[in-house]
Amino acid sequence: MNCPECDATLNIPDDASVGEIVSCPDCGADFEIAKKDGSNVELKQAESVGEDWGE
Amino acid sequence: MNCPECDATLNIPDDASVGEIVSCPDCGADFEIAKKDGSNVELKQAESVGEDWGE
Amino acid sequence: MKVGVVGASGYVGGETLRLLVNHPDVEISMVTSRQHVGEYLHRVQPSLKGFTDLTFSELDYDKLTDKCDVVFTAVPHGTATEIVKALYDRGIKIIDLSADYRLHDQAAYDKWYGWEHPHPDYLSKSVFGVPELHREEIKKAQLVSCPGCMAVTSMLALAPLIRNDLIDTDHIVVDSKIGSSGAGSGSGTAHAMRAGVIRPYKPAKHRHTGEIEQELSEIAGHKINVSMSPHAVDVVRGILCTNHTFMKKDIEEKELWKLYRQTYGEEKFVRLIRDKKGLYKFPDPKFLVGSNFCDIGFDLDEDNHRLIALSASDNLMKGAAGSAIQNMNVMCGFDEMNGLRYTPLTPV
Amino acid sequence: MKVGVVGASGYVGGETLRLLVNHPDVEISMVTSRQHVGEYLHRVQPSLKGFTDLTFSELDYDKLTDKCDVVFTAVPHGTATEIVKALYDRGIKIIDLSADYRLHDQAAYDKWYGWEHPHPDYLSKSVFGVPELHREEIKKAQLVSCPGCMAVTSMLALAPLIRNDLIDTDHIVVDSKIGSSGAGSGSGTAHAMRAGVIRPYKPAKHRHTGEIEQELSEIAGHKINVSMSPHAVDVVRGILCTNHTFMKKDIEEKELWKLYRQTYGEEKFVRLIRDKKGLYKFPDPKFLVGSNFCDIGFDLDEDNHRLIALSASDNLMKGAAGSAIQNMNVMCGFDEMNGLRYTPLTPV
Amino acid sequence: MKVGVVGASGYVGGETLRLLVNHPDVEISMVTSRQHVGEYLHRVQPSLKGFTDLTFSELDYDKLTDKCDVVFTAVPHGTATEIVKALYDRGIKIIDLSADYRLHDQAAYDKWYGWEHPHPDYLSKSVFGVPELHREEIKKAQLVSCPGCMAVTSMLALAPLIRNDLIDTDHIVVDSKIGSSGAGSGSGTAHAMRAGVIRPYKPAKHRHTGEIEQELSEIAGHKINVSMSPHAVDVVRGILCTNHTFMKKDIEEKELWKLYRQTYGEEKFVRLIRDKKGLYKFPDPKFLVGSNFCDIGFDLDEDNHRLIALSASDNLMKGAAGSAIQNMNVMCGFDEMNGLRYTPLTPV
Amino acid sequence: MKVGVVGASGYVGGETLRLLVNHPDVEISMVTSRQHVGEYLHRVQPSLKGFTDLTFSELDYDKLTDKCDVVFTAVPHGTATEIVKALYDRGIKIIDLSADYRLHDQAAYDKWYGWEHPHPDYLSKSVFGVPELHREEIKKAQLVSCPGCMAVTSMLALAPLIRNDLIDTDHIVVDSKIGSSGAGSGSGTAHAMRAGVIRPYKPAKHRHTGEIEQELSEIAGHKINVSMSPHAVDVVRGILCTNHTFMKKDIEEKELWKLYRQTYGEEKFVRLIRDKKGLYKFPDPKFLVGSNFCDIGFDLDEDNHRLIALSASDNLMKGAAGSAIQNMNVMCGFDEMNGLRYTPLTPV
Ligand SMILES: NC(=O)c1ccc[n+]([C@@H]2O[C@H](COP(=O)([O-])OP(=O)(O)OC[C@H]3O[C@@H](n4cnc5c(N)ncnc54)[C@H](OP(=O)(O)O)[C@@H]3O)[C@@H](O)[C@H]2O)c1
Ligand SMILES: NC(=O)c1ccc[n+]([C@@H]2O[C@H](COP(=O)([O-])OP(=O)(O)OC[C@H]3O[C@@H](n4cnc5c(N)ncnc54)[C@H](OP(=O)(O)O)[C@@H]3O)[C@@H](O)[C@H]2O)c1
Ligand SMILES: NC(=O)c1ccc[n+]([C@@H]2O[C@H](COP(=O)([O-])OP(=O)(O)OC[C@H]3O[C@@H](n4cnc5c(N)ncnc54)[C@H](OP(=O)(O)O)[C@@H]3O)[C@@H](O)[C@H]2O)c1
Ligand SMILES: NC(=O)c1ccc[n+]([C@@H]2O[C@H](COP(=O)([O-])OP(=O)(O)OC[C@H]3O[C@@H](n4cnc5c(N)ncnc54)[C@H](OP(=O)(O)O)[C@@H]3O)[C@@H](O)[C@H]2O)c1
Ligand SMILES: [Zn+2]
Ligand SMILES: [Zn+2]
Repeated sequence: MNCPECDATLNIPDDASVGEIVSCPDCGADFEIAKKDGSNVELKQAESVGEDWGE
Repeated sequence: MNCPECDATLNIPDDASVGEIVSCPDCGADFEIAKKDGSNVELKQAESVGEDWGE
Repeated sequence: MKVGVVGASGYVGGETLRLLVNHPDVEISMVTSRQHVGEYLHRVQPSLKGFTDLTFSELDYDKLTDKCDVVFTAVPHGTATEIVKALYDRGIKIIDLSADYRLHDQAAYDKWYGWEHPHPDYLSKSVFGVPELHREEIKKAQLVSCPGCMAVTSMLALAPLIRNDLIDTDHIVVDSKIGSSGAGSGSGTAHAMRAGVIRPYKPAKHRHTGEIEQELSEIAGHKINVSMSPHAVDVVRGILCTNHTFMKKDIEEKELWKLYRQTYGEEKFVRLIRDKKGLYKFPDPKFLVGSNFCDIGFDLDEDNHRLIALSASDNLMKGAAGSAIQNMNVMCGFDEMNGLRYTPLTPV
Repeated sequence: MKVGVVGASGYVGGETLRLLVNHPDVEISMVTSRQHVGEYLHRVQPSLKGFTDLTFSELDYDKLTDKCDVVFTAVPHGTATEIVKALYDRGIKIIDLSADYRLHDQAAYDKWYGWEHPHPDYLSKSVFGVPELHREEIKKAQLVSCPGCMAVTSMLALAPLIRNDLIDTDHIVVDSKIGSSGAGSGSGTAHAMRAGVIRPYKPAKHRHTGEIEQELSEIAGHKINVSMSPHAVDVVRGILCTNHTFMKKDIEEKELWKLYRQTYGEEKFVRLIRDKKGLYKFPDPKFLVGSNFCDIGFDLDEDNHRLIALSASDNLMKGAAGSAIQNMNVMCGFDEMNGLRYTPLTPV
Repeated sequence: MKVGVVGASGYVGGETLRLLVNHPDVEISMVTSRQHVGEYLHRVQPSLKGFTDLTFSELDYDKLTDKCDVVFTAVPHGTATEIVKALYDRGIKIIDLSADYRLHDQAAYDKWYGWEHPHPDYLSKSVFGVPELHREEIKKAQLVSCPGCMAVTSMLALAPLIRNDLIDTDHIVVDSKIGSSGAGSGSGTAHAMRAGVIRPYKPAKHRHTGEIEQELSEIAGHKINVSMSPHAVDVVRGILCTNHTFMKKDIEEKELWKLYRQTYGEEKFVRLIRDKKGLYKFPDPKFLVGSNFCDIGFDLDEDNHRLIALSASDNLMKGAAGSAIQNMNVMCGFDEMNGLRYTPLTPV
Repeated sequence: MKVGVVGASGYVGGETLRLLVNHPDVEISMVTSRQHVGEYLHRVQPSLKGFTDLTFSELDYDKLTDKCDVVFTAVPHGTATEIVKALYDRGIKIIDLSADYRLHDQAAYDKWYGWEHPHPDYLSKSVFGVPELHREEIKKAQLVSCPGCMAVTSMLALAPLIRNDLIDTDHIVVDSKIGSSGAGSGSGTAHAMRAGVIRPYKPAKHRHTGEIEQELSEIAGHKINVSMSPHAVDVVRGILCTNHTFMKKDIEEKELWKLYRQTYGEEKFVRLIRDKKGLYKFPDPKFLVGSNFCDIGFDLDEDNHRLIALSASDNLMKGAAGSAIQNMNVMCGFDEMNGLRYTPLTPV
């Protein structure tokens, strides 16, 4: 399965379960496993924050 | 007399003579006094060099 | 005159105090912190050792109003929305260093800061604290909002170009470089991981964009967009803004000199730096650290019709506490240079 | 294989030697300097203490040709015009690190370097030494010209955008930041005056512009102009190029990932850095010092249709000696990574 | 051979990994962290981007023992007491980078670390990991304790003087200067407050004193006291120890050369630096960053019968991860230089 | 009052001018340089841009005497022997910043400076310019010699210990660390080779030893030897002296507090720094940059009967120009703090 953000190959362990977070090795987007049905996996986005400077 | 480059007021001493270099306080351009006739002064440009980096 | 500082344990609060202890017209009567109540100032602000015996107090609005004629607020944005309002309602003069009352337009605030401003009706009560642009308004203001450090540095370089309609307003690129004190004491990266960086930390959509756009749009009379990208570099203090612009029609250097001299010739805290010789040819914060200057210069790239307007400042001085004192001087009728007659520290 | 280094007392010569002493396929047989003839290498290149007992020789073309299969020339531009020609005429392989044979067009050379190239007919004999762009030509070349440090860093980020005609080529702003080793050992400012600078040193018309334009124009098939401004910052090694571009039509991040992966997926010395988490979100030389990487990333500023392509390198590695070794590996049929398997030194 | 790293998210763990990914004789099979389980290594150790696809695991002793032949432990002292014991009891080889098993004497541990060691009977199982002093024991050890970074740097300079009974052992002053990575990633001061310091942080009673005294006393055959004072200075990596000693009777420089040559002539990672010419006259970490060297030099102050023994190292290399790899090489019968053939990065 | 500066193009001359432009009691009437005659001051001293329109003059003794009441000489030692004499003979007040008239004893001068002083009879005319030690003499002096930067910093920490006969005078180790501005503008190493150093540059026999010994011996009433070793570290401004001493009999911290308070309680430019809490626990130049303070603290190492006296200063302020202004104030009857009321710049 590929990363919805950057299309990198996502490495989802076989024993991953719903609610678990998988992270993209390339772009760092975090996804929550929303549904899982055998090798059919559905992801939803999780949030992340940046640095905020110079104000 | 004003600087030909940046229009700042040039401070040319009364006793300056032909061949002398005057420098602009603001922009740093150097001028050689090309002619002088009383308070009538003619300037010509003198060269200057910069830094050269990252090659 | 009696002054107070809210958020006195931070970098900006500390710098404000550093200037206030030597200011001829004021006396510091109260400083606040949440974490250090009762502690001596110098434990948190080491440079003040020997200059004051003050201790930190809790933030008590009534005491502040009672003890102070003017209050500086130097707390994170978001936090300042309430504090400034509470003080404003008590009728006291406020100089806010956060971003909370810089933008006049609620929608802009909500866009850039990512939440709804709780007191949008107070946005219009605040004057944008750049005396070089709004001196007369500041004189009469009860609330002055000091500008963002990169914002003021950039806008002072761009203002004359916009005012005279010299540049293409679709391609204004503001490439900023800033030191580590710009991050505040609350969020600094550890030295080992921060030293030696040249780090683009928010290449698009940085919050200061909103202020620069507000001020330049007001000058232009129409909406101006700015393409800003800030970078963290390995200094503690200092900002350089490289403002890349494209000329509508080609201009000569001499005209640029004239333009900037006209605009800033009388200003005490703007210097024009564009020298063919010597150590200081273009603006560089190295040569103004510790002072309240914004240094401005320029260069021309005729091949590309590009005009590079360069500007530098000390982010804790003109970029924060220096502007705050300058605003206080204007608001209170003091000599605008009082407490700010600092020659830059060079070399440092 | 036997190699020589001309200009071995400089920073680039020193870095080339640092890599060569550990390279599995070569032996260093001769190194030259004018000022240090007879002196042990480590007196001038302290890091080589314990790695070699070589001493500096005079520059003698016959001896060099005799003793070496490949010669690296790491002398100031201008100077290299003669040295490279002399070696070329003797039939030896040359990897030149100066700017003298980078531009193919004599007029361009004369414009950017301010004098007439004495051997313009040799310009076409040289291959521009960026394997990511010219690998096949380099394999067959007798003379390879390593790119300028800021030039290669910038062009690797821009090339895919130009090749796919994605950006407005009238407004390409390359804002570069570079460390002090970029100035060479011959012309460095003293520490006290160089530390802490954020100094724009040639806001318009910097010489690297010529190379970037040459390479991008070749890719585009028509003349491309670039608006470049370099800045000195307080690191010793490292370059960041912030390449501000404006999109012809809006692109999504995912397409950018695809584009850069297609271009550089197989390249050993290009890494894509655009992370939402962790310490390393955008390219920053901090995290590649000592390695031969050019790290590339990007961000989108939809408000302004701006695409910021970011690229970083170590100016003495990918920006100079690392590229030189990589070129040697390609020219001589060695594994392209040999002598270059360095993990960046972090933190440093 | 398969290796694991416990505490792989820290500076020392990261440096160990940086060396391991390029080590010819090993494969990394497991790395642990508490805070980053499941995360890719490069998110926390940016320099490893492109070198490994490993993710962090939980610390599970059985899995570690199962997957690894050797385990490096790079966690804070105190913490390592249990981890090392648990691994030791499972019969695996351990290279500990903490201070927990450096001292052989329980009373000394309790004094310097301020609490009771929970497993004092294991103290004697550990070999002090300085191959230059204990190579034969390390070859046979199951548990090796790498030395403190300032301790190893100082003791290598002092050992020959003590062994030959040349100095007054009541007045050994070790004045150390160290960079910010020495504090670890867990406790670093923010850049703005750490940059530019020359900070004495523990003028008396620093913990490394204990190790230096242990090793020198063993060499002397009687109890030696050391007067150590460490200082934080503005580099990321690097240590200089200025070891001020007073001679029992005056010695000549020539004899010192002889003494140090005899002691370290065969050592691959000790260089003698005492040059009358050139850039590198006395040890300075500047010129060894990124390498596993301990550079040693000396000077004589006849007026005061003072012999100044100078020593420098990279605290993350010879001071930590480099020593760890060197110890592994010795323990496992690899070439002692494998994975450590790094020329210093200069200038950086 | 009218003042002149000889050697106004150097770091110390520049710093003196930086202080003079804001000093309430003086007017600068003449500044000299050999290389920059006719040039505007700000071309060489960038921080003065906007503060003065002065240009450099040639060194003409008659003009100087004519135009100035006091002259500061800030030229290399050796050079100052003649200049100071020439001015002295014309009856003018001189504040010399070089080392030429610091030592009262000709033999000492010849030993430490390696040549014969041409005007040894003038050595006794000069007062050693440390008001904390010689205020009354300075008031009456025509010629004051400002102390060496490391010397004054060290001796202020040691003086009370010597005066009270508390320490073993055979083992006084002064380990100094200093920034790059200490080398002057004439001899600075290029940034790339100077950044990141921890460099012992004269482990034995440094010239400042002579002055420290002179002053401490005078206090002690007998000859005192000092073991001094200076180190270059990566800051621009700042000195830390770690003065390691061994107590004759053990002293308590409380007594040390008392001793230092008695000595410096009334001094405006000495602060005692020895805090158990907060950011500033021991002297560190980081926290006094830009000010005229010498900060002093201490720690006890009972195991070794060692008393570590720590002292810090800004080498261009208390270490040079600040002391010079303080001396002028004392000589001329101005308030001793005039022109020196600078709060340290923190963080910087
Ligand atoms: N740094 C710059 O260059 C710069 C430039 C221009 C403007 N500014 C703005 O100035 C303000 C202060 O910045 P800084 O750099 O000084 O940051 P800082 O060092 O983090 O200081 C923030 C101060 O605010 C206090 N504070 C934090 N949260 C608070 C809360 N919820 N209620 C009350 N007080 C709170 C903290 O003190 P306690 O935790 O002790 O209460 C701290 O002293 C910010 O709005 C910043 O955006 C900064
Ligand atoms: N520094 C960088 O990041 C970088 C990056 C890419 C490319 N480059 C290019 O690489 C070349 C070397 O740069 P660098 O930084 O190493 O400069 P450098 O440190 O100044 O070294 C230049 C070397 O050339 C020798 N040299 C100078 N003039 C010479 C002459 N007329 N004839 C023969 N030898 C001469 C000098 O040695 P002696 O005086 O001992 O003879 C010196 O060792 C330059 O062309 C530079 O543009 C530099
Ligand atoms: N820095 C140096 O120059 C140096 C030199 C020689 C020796 N050392 C020694 O090496 C060790 C590591 O130092 P460092 O500089 O790498 O420190 P660091 O950067 O703070 O790393 C410590 C690591 O230990 C882990 N850790 C912390 N508490 C733990 C616990 N209770 N249980 C398990 N893991 C824990 C942390 O990872 P998580 O939080 O992710 O679990 C972290 O990765 C220390 O003992 C230090 O004294 C350091
Ligand atoms: N840097 C410090 O921290 C420090 C501290 C205490 C004392 N000092 C002492 O202060 C003095 C100045 O030091 P500095 O650091 O300012 O050095 P610097 O930056 O090298 O300045 C020396 C100045 O002296 C002038 N000069 C050099 N040779 C001369 C000569 N033969 N005749 C007349 N003028 C000459 C130079 O100007 P032109 O070449 O333009 O004539 C230059 O401006 C030295 O004696 C130094 O030891 C320095
Ligand atoms: Zn992804
Ligand atoms: Zn002009």
